[in-house]
Amino acid sequence: MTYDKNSKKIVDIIQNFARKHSLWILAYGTGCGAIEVPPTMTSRYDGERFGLRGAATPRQADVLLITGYLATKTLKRVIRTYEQMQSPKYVIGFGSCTINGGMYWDSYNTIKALDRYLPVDVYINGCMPRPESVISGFIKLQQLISEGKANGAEKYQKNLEWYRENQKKVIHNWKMPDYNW
Amino acid sequence: MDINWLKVLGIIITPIIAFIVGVAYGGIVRNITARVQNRFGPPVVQNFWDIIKLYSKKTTVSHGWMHHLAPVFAITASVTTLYFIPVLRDSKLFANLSFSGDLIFLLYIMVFGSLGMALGVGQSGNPNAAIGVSRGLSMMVGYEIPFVLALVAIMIQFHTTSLNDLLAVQDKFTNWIIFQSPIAFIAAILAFLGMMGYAPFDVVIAPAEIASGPPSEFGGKYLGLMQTSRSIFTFAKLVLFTDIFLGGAGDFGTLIVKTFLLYMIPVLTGIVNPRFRTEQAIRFFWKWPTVFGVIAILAVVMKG
Amino acid sequence: MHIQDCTENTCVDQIQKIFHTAEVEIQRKKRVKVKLRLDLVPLFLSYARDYLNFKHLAHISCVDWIEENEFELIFMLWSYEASLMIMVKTRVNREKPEFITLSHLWPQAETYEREIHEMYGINFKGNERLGEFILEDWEGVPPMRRDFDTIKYSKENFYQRPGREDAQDVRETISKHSGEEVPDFAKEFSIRRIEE
Amino acid sequence: MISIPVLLLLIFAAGLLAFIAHHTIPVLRDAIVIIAITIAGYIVWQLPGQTSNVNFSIGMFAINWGVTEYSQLFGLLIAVLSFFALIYSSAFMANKERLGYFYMNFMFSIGAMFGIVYSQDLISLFFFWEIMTWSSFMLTIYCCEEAQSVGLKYFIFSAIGAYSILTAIVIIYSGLGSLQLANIFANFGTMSIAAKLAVVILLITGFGVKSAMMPLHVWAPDAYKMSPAPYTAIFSGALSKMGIFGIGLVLFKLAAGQGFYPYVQEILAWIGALTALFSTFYAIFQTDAKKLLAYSSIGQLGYIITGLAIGTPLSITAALFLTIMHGIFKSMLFLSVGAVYYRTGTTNMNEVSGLIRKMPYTFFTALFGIITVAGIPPLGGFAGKWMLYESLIQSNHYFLVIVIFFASTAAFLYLYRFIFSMFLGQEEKETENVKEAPLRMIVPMLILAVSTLVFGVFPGLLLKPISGAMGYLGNFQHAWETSVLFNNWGSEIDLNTIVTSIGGVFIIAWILITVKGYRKNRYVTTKDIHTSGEVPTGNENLTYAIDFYKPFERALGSVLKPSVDKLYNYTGKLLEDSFEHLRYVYTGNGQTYAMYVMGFLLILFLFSELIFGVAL
Repeated sequence: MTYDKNSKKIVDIIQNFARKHSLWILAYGTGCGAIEVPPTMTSRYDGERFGLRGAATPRQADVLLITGYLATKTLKRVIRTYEQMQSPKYVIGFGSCTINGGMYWDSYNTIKALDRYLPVDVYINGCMPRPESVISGFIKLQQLISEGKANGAEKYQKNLEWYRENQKKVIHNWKMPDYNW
Repeated sequence: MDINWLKVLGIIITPIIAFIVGVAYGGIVRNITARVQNRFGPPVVQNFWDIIKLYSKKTTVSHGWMHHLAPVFAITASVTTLYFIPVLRDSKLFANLSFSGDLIFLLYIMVFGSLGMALGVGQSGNPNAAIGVSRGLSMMVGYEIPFVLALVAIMIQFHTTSLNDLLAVQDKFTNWIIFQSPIAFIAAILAFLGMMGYAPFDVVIAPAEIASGPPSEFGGKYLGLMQTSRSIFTFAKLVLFTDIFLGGAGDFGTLIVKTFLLYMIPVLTGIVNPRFRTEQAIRFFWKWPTVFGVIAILAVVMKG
Repeated sequence: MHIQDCTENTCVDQIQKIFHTAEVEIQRKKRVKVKLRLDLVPLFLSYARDYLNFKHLAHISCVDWIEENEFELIFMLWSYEASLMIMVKTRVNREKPEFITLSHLWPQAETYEREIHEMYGINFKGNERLGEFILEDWEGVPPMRRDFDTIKYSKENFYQRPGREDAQDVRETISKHSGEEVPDFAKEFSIRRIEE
Repeated sequence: MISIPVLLLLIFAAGLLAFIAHHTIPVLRDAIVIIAITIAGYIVWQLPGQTSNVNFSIGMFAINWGVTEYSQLFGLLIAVLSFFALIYSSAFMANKERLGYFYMNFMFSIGAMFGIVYSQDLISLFFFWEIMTWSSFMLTIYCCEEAQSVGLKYFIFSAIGAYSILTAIVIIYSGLGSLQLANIFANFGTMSIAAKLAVVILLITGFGVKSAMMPLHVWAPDAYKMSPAPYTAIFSGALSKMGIFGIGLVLFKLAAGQGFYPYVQEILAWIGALTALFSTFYAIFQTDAKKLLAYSSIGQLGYIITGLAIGTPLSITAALFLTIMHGIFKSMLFLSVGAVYYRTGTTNMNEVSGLIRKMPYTFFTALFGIITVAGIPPLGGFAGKWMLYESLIQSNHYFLVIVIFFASTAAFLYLYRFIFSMFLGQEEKETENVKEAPLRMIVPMLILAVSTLVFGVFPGLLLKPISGAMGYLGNFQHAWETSVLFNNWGSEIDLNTIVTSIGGVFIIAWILITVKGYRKNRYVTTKDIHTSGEVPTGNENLTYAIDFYKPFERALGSVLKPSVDKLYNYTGKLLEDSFEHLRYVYTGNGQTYAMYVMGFLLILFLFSELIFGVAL
C-alpha cells in the first residue's frame, strides 16, 4: 500500500516524498479562476518553490486544478480529462463556485458541487482565492499526500457507480469511453 | 577470455554519473531561469523528485508496442552515445568503449534516439505529437548541416575522425581546438543551440501550442525514462563538445566546470529569447552557422 | 442614389425620407435609434449597409417582452466613416418567432443568429447552421426566455449544497446589518425567495 | 558441369513454360518459375568454379560468356532477390490476370540481367540489355491503361540509353576491331582521345539511364509506381544495379588511367551527389509511397555513383557494399508497400494509416528497411554510409561530403513520413478489417529484413566478395575484417562492440520498462488521446498526414523549391513535346520495338564493311 503513512518500506517513503514534492498541474482554466494561476506561478508568488509545475497534457499531470464554475458542457470534458490522467492523481476545486455554486447558485447551466462528480482532494475557498490561498491549498494537498489521505483516485474507482450516476444526471447524452482502471 | 573489469565497472557507473550530473544540471538550470525571472526557483534536487515521481506513477497508458519501446530507443541512443565518448582524458575507468574512428558513428547514433522516439510518438496517434515530430525532424536537417561542416573542418584539419586523436592533439591549453579553429567552434556552438532544444529553438515541444508535442501521450514511467534519457543525453552532448573543442577533462572537477560553462550558452540564450518558427529556425541554421562552417573548411583547405 | 456618410441629423432625415413608418430618434451623440416594422428590417439593413455606409454589423441582440407577447430584435450597425452607431429595433411575435437570416449581408450574422436561436428559440429562416451551439443536449424551453424558471430548473437538476440559506440575497443581509433600504424590484424578488 | 548457357536457357525456358502453363495448366505456373529460379540460384552459386569461358559465334558475332568476381557479385544479388520476389509474387499476383505474360517477362528480365553480368563481349551485353529493357517495359505497362504513357516515357529514356551504348560500341569496334571485353579493356588506351572520351560519356549516359542518374531519372518514379510490387523490388533492387555494373566497368576498366579520368570522376561524383540531394527533396514531398521510395531509390543510387566515381579503394568498397544493401533494403521496402497495397488497395500515404497493429510483420520489415536506408547502426546501411563518408573526407571531397550528408539527413524526413503515415498514426475506420499479408509474402520480407541485421553486424560477409570484385576492377585493396571496418587514416570501427552495447542497453531498458508495473499498463486505442477533453467520434479524422513537412517546405521555399520546380516543369514540358514527335516512331507496341532493334542489328550486320571497314 503506497499511501500508507506508516509503511516501513523505504521505497514507499521515497515515493511519497517525491509525489509530495513534484506536483504537475493541469490547470483546467474554466471560469474566472484561471487568471489567478499565472500570478501564482510567476515571480511574485513563485509556485515553483514547492515543486509545482504546469503540465501540458493529462497524461503527464498529477493535479487537476478546476479554476471556477463548471458548465455541464465543460464538466463532460473535465471528467474525460480526469480519467485520462494517470494515478495517483489529485483534484483541487478552486473558488466558491466549485464548492456550492458561488454566484452561479441559480444558474441553469453550472454544477453546484464538484465533489459529486469528481473526487476532490482539496477545496480552496474564495471568490476568487488570492495566490496566497492557492499556495496554501497546494501545501494542504502536500500534507494530505504525506499523510496518505489524498486518495481521491482510489475513492473514484471504488465508488465509480455513484459518481457515474451523478454525472449522468447532469450530462444527458452520455457518450463516453469506459473507465476501467 | 580475459575481461577488463575496470572497463565493465566504467560501463556500469558512467550512465549513473551522467544521470546524476544531467539531472542536477536540469535543477540548476531551473534555478537560474527562476533567478533571471526574479523568482526564487525550485530546490536544486527538484528534477530528481520529478523523475522519481514519474517512475512511481501507478498507472500508465500505452498505445502499442512501438509506443512502449519509444523511450527505450531514446535511452539506448543516449547511453550508447555516452559509451562511445571518452568522459575523462586518459582515464582507464571512463574510457568506455570509445575506440578510434567514431565521430561519424556518433553523428549517426545520436539520431537513433530521435528516430526511435519519433516512431513511438507516431503510434500514439496524437496529431499534436505528429506535428512535433514533423517540426523536430525538419529542425534536425537544419542544425545537422553546420554541425557536420564544423566536424568536417576539424577532421580534415587534424587528419582524424577519432575523438581520442582529437584529445591527444589538445595536450595543452593553447592547443585546444576552440583556439585552433575558432570559426568551426562558432558554427558548432550555433548548431549546439538547436541540438539542446532550448529557446529560440524549442518549437518542437512548444507546450502552449501543441501540448508539449512529441511526449504529449507519454506519462508515468515512459515520461520518466524519457527524462532520464534526456538528462543523460544532455550530459553526453556536453562531454562530446568538451572533448572536441575544450580539450576534454582530466578529472571530474574540470569536467564539471567546462560542461557547465558550455551548458550555460544554450540555457542563457534560451532564457532571454522568444521562439522561432520552424522555418525561421531552419533558415537561421542554413544562414550564418553554415557560412561559418564553410569558412572553417575553406580556412583549413587554404592553410593546406 | 449614391453612398453617403451621414452625421446624426442627416442620417435621421435620410432614413425618414425613405422609410416613412420608421421611428427615428437620436439617442445620444453618435447613436441613432430606429424602430421599424419587422418586414421592413431586411430592406432597411441592406439600405443602411449599401447606401449609408454602415459596413459593420456589430451585434444582434434580443429582449423578451413577455408582457407584450413579443421578442425584440436589436441590430447594431456601425459606420467607420461617420463613427456612428445605428440601432435597429423590431418586434417579433412570441408565439411563432421567425425572421430571415442576414448571413448573406454579413457572414458574422450567422453566429449571432445561432446564439439567439439557442437562447430564445427564434427561427432564422435560411440559416443552415441553427443547430447546437453553446449548450449541449439542451431540451425544453430556451433558457433565456423569461418564462423559463432558472431557479426551479437548477433545483431540479443540480444538487444544491445545503448551508447557504442564510445568505441567499446579499441585499437583504446588508439591509439587516446597516439599515440600507432594499429597492422595490428587489423586494419582490426576495419575497419570492422566502416563499420558496 | 553446369554453366552459363544452361543458366540462361533455364531461365528463358522457364519464362516460356510459365507462359504456356498459364494457358494450359495454371497450377504449374508458379512452381515452374520458383523451381527454375532455385536451380538458377544454385548454378550461380557454383559458377566461380568454372574457369573457362563459353565461346561460340552466331553469324559474325563472336559470343563470349564468362564469370568474373565482379559479375559474380551482381549475379548473386540478382539470384537472391529474384528468388524472394518470385515467392512473394506467387501470393501477391495470385488473382491477377495475364499472369503468363507477367511471369514470362519477369523471367526474361531476370535472364537478361544474368546475361548482362556474365557477358564478356559487347554484342551479347547489348543484346541482353535490350531484352531487359523490353521485358521491364512490358511489366511497366502491365497494370493498366494509365501506364501506357509512363511506359512510353520509360522506353524513350531506355532508347536514349540503348542508342548511346550502341554508338559507343560502334566507336569501339571501329577503333579496336574487337568487341571482346578483355581485348577492349587491354587496348582501350590506344584509341584517340576524342574517341575515348566519347565512348566513356556515351556509355555512362547509357548505363546512367538504368541507374536513374539525374537528369536521366525522369522515367523512374512513374515506372516504379506503375509496375507490380514484386517486380518493382527487382526493378529498383536489381535492374537499376545493371547501370551501376556498367558504370563500374566503364570507370575502372576503360576510363581509369586516361588523361580525362579525374575530370570524369569529379563530374560524375557531383552528379551523384546532386542526384542524391534533389531526389531526397522530391521524395519528401511525395504522397504516393511507391513514388517516395522511387525517389529514395534514385537518391541511394546517387550515393553509389558518387562512391564509384571517387575511385579510392574505400569508396569503391562503400559503393559496392551500398549496391548490395540497396538491393536488399529497397526490395524489402517495395515488398512491404506491396503488402499494404495487397490488403488496402492503395499506396497513397494520405489514405492509409495506423496499420501497425494489423500488419505487424510488414511494419517490422518496413522499420528495418527505413533504419537501413537511414544508415543508423546497427543495421547494414551504417557500414556503407560510414565507409562512404570516410572515403569522401579522406579523398579531400569536403563539400561533396556535406552535400551527401545533407541528403542523408534529409532522408530521415521522408523515411519517417513513409512509415508514419502508412503504419503509425490514427487507426481509421477504412482499414478496420485489414489483415496481415499471407505467409508467402511475409517470409521473404522477413528474411531480407533479418539479413540487413546480419550484414550490419558482419559486413565482412559482403566485403569478401566485394574485395574480390575490386581485385577484378583494378587491383584495389582495402583491409577489412568480419565485423571491423577501417578507414584510410588508421581509424577503425568495431561493429561487434557497437551492436553489443546498443543491444545490451536496449534489452536492459526494455526489461526495466516492461517489468515495472506491467499489469497496470493499459493498452488503449489511438482514439484515446489527449484532445482537450473532447471525445473523438469514430468518424473524426485525427490523422496528421497531409502536408506533413509544410514547415520544411516553407524553409526551402524561397531558396530552392521554386527554381527546382520550374526547372523540373520546364524539362517535363520539353520532354512531353519531344514525346509528341517520337510517338510516331514508338508506337507503344513491343513488337514494333523488337523490329526496330532487329532491323538496326541487321543494318549493322549487312553494312558493317561499309561502316567499320571490317566485316563482322
